[in-house]
Amino acid sequence: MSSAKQKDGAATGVREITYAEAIREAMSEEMRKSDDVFLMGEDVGVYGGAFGVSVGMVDEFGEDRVRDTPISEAVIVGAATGAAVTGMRPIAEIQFSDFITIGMDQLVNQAAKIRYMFGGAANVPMVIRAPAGSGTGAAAQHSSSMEAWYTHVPGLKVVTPSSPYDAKGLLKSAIADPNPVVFLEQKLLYRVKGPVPEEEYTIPLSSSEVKREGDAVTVVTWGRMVNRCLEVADELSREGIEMEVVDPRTLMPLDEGPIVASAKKTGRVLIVHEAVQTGGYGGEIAARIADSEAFYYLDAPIKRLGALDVPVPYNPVLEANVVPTHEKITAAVRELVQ
Amino acid sequence: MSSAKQKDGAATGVREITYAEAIREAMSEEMRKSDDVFLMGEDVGVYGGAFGVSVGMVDEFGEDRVRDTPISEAVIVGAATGAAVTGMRPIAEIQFSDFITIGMDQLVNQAAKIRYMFGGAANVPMVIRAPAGSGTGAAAQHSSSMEAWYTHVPGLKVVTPSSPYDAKGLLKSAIADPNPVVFLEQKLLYRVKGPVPEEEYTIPLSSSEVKREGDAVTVVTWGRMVNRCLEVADELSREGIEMEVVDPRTLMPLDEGPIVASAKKTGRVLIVHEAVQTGGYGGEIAARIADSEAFYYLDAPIKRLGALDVPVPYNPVLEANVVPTHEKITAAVRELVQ
Amino acid sequence: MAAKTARTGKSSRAGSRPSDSLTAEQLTDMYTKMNHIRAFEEKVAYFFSRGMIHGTTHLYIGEEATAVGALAPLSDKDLITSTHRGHGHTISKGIDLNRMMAELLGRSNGYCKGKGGSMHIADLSRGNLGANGIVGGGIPIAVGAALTLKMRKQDQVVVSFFGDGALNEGSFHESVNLASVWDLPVVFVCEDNQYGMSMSRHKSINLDDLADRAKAYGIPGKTIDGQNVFEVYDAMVEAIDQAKKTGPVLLVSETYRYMGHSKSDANRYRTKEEINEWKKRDPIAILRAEILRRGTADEKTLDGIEAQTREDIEAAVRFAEEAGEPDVNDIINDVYA
Amino acid sequence: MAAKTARTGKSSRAGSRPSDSLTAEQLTDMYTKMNHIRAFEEKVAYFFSRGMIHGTTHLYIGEEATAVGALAPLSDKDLITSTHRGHGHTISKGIDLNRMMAELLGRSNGYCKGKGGSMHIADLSRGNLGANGIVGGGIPIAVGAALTLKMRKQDQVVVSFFGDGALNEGSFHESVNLASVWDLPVVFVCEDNQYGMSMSRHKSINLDDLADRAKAYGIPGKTIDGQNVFEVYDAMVEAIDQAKKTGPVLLVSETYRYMGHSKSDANRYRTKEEINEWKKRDPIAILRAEILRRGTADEKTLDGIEAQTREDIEAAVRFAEEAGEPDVNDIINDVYA
Ligand SMILES: Cc1ncc(C[n+]2csc(CCOP(=O)(O)OP(=O)(O)O)c2C)c(N)n1
Ligand SMILES: Cc1ncc(C[n+]2csc(CCOP(=O)(O)OP(=O)(O)O)c2C)c(N)n1
Ligand SMILES: [Mg+2]
Ligand SMILES: [Mg+2]
Repeated sequence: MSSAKQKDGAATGVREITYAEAIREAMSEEMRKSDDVFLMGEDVGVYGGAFGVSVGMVDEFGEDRVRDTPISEAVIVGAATGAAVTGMRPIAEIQFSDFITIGMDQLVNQAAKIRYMFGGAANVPMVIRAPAGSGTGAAAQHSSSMEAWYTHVPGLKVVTPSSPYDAKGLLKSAIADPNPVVFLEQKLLYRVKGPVPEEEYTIPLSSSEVKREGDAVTVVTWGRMVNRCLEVADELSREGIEMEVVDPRTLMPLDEGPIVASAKKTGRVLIVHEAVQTGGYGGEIAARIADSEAFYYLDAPIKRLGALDVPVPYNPVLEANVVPTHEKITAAVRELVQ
Repeated sequence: MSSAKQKDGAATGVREITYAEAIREAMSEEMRKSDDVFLMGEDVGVYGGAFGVSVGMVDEFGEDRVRDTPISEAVIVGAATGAAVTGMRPIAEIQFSDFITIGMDQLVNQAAKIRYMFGGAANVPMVIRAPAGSGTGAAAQHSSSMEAWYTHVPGLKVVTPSSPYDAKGLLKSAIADPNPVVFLEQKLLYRVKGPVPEEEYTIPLSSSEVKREGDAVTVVTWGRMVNRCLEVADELSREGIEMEVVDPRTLMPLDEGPIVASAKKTGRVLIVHEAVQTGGYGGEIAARIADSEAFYYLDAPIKRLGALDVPVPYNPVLEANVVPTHEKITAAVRELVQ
Repeated sequence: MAAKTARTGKSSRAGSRPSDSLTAEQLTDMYTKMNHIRAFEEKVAYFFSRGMIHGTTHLYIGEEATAVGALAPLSDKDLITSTHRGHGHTISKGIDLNRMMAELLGRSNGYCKGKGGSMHIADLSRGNLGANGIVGGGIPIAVGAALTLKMRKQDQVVVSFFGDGALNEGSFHESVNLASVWDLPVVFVCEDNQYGMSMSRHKSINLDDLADRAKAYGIPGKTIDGQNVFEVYDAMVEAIDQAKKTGPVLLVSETYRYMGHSKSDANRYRTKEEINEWKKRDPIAILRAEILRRGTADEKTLDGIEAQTREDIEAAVRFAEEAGEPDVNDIINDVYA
Repeated sequence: MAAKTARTGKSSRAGSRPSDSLTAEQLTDMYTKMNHIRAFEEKVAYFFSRGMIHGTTHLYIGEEATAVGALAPLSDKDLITSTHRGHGHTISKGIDLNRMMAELLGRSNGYCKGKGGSMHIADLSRGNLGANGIVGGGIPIAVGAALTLKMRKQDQVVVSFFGDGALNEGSFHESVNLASVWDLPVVFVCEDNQYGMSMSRHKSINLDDLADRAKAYGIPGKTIDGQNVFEVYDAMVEAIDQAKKTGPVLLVSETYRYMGHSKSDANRYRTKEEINEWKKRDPIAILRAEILRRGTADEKTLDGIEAQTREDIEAAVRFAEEAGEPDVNDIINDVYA
């Protein structure tokens, strides 16, 4: 729980910055350290990225290292791959994670597999950054959460930070990692602030974190749903129900230990994610628990709460009710601990 | 178990044809019935398809209805979508299922979502046929099993037939279905024969089938692994271990009933699939069981056996050992029933 | 500068052009549609500035002549695919403005029952196969629709709209190539509004004349002045004829968006001068001047039309506002047919 | 017929050409490489016909002049991306034939430790970024490699090979466009062997001259006789120079594959006559004739080279066969670095 301490930063005088700023800092710091690191993507330069994540970076690093690309996702991913194989450390931004589909072949059949196909003779140190999730009213083609897909592709690493602190520390590790990393950012977190120390730090990939301790139920969750679950936890705590909230932070490779340990401790598990429930990564987590020593400690069925099995609708009320709501999470926890 | 009876067809005089022939018959019969149905894809015409599935069809139906396309997977999927929305019933073949990645945006962001985005005002009756699986020595970019991806996309249906009988009956239903269906064929089954009646029949999508009854353990499996599990079952039966083998046949929407019922009955569950284990559809099945009434009947952790978490290697020995082998399945069942 | 190139135009002015014989009624209809588009967009811009519409939107103001000129020669049975910047195409193709506004406001009586919003409005009954949130996403669909027409031997055409930025997507390439080798009746209309979001088309494409893209597919390509609805109309009449007879055509319509790319755009990538320069050739003003020159309507009539279009939009807002929010229980419907 | 077009060639014959000053040693090296490719392929074909190699393979026989002519002007530090039909490129770029053969035979001492096979051989130490099982899959990677060269200001070039069929993939389009707007040092070499699997390039592309594809990107494009190694060489010397100075170039090399597309090909889509017509202009025979004409080597020397290449291949087979199968426990290695 090292960074849980950090979360109290505000109290201990650590400055607070937004999730978007944390990401920008991570990129800028790594770009200052090494000329091999650069950013490319649609409108990342003078526009500053669709969500303003890279605002100002082109002023510091120039157009050569903060490269605006044409609207061509396949070659964005593929060129990043080629640059990585030849020794650079590209960060490629895909403007919305929905559009990774256009670069899917390059990501899945090239970047992820090159090392293995070549018998270990190549490295592909690249990061694909892309904003995921609904809640912006942009409807079905701009709102999906497809992290489960990438976890099913050996060779990729998959990171889903839920706080500014995690975003910065994990992105720095992702940039340093010699493998292709899919770094899924949360649109709705971009403007959320949190404590981030000024000093250099990194968070190792594949390090699940217990965001909150509790004994009544284990809630495994990531991305935007972490804060929502923590809010529910605060509320239910007043009734004496203490939720333990575990955030894997990196879905692939998964640091399973803290999840299984927590399930063993509480005997009750709820998995919450923003992605559509069917075929989601919640299934993987449930299956891992159901095939772990925690199985013998379970006092109730393992529950999942993902989005309804529909594309994301436009109307704000419908959109808000597609994903796990505060109410649904609360109800699911209550049901589990009964 | 209606078709289990059919499986004894050889004894009762039903003719035997291959899985590839069964698929060809399904397409040809539906094309004879309606001018709206047509086939398009790379080399589906005079070449007869990379695996010979459509051999001879161009002679019967002509180049207009058995359309060779350029090597352009995005527009193959997209043109099928456009044809479907305007009233045709295209069957688009993607030469290897790995290449669906190139048409991923058209499949996932267009075909699957159109109906919902338009508030129900459009239908997209199309079938994407594609061969999946390893075992042909074609290595990492021609051998993957990505069915889990498509189950995570609301709007798509996902079919994975394991026998000639199922392939024909399910494909006819897929062609008749008003929704986009991803029909994943098994390369290694193409030449395998099985009984297929001459008379017209269909198998409803979303109808799991108990391929073999037993009481010791429930094995949920699909595609190429079904026959392998049935072989293991025959062998273990001699030792008095009776495996129940359930094949969902359609992964999305899933007919969950027979799976849960079986798990409840046996109390022990093994899920076997050819796809990589992490992020595979086995997680979904495990999670559904772990959150069903069967949970209370489980006598052992739910086991999954998928491929090792690696791209498919070239060498035949390595390749054969990536997927669940006869030996590994046997060992997993033994461990479960102990 | 592109504005200058566009100004000179490229189509031959000699001889009589199809647009010379547009009837008074047709001219009035075109004027009405361009004003409907502008009024609709201004209303939407207003709603956004007040935070009254959810999500984002991409306004077409300044580009009206392309949609109206391109679609005026079409029959009701002809088909279109549109883009994220689709209001103009949608209104030009004919639409129920009430249900369109209701969709933007996310109402249950909207075209998509509130599920689609600005980027997913479609009206299959009028041959509009839909806007699209994916740049280049509608192009393959247009090709598939044209395949239906060809296989069914229907004497219709598909018009596929997309932007200059979309010219760089693989979907454009695969689609035009397929339409070309299969001789499909598609007119590909590239709306070159000079930018793909913040990127100048001069930086995203290494061509002076974007219509040169057509040369890669052995099809005709032509660049036209997209601010002049007559030039668009004439090019389109010819293109539709060609598309039906010999297969696809690429038209590049030189135009400009007055507003930011979407609601969050600081316009850092272009100058005020450039925007003002383009505004001097406003497409509605150009049409209005020509109508007056031809004398098919007078100032008063045209003012009346303009006022009426604004009133139509207000009525659409009232229609939308009278309807309720969609029922939360409707979320799960419409996934499968 | 394409064979005829290719026969006349398109490059100017006037004046002195770079290939005129190829040294005896260079000519011998080219002859050796072409024979290595052919001998390698014939051996592989033999193994396949006997079921001794796993999987499938795509033979380059008949197309040798393209790989050898295109790569002869390169330095060791220059880079390439290759295709499913990659043996020719791989051998031309310089490779350890032993480890290459071992890879095809799936041995632990193969280039990829038996994990890659024919479609995934790479040798980064020699600038070969790999064959590719995805049609068009290597093109974006080539562009990325060229970006590295440009960002690091390295005076090198990337050559990206792909087939006529790959011209129809979106990846080709996006890649050439990006290389063009970023002025990247890439030579795109399209090996037009007349077919993409069973589809004639005349059916898949509506162009007489495939080099016209270049016109869509504002870059130079040129079609050359791919059976004549000198013509390929000369075009390539010029293209490399251009690529380094001004950015990408497209070369289309007209050639022909003698064998079926892959191991399972009934050749239903072409005639024996066509195949025989092309065989009359065998690239190895053309090079041999020119060497003899120039007198840089005599018949006996050339026969000796040919015999030696066959022997080298036999030695490679022995090298491979001496090694064991990979260890099953090695399956799980090499996923992550
Ligand atoms: C595949 C894809 N990539 C990126 C985006 C984000 N985006 C939306 S519109 C746009 C610019 C499109 O430019 P252009 O095609 O010229 O159309 P315009 O907006 O100028 O009308 C971008 C980058 C998207 N929606 N889809
Ligand atoms: C994306 C993709 N689509 C289809 C295939 C199957 N396939 C392999 S080679 C080939 C033909 C390629 O034609 P071309 O590019 O002309 O190369 P050639 O084989 O003629 O050398 C096809 C269709 C593939 N490997 N990858
Ligand atoms: Mg634009
Ligand atoms: Mg070819």
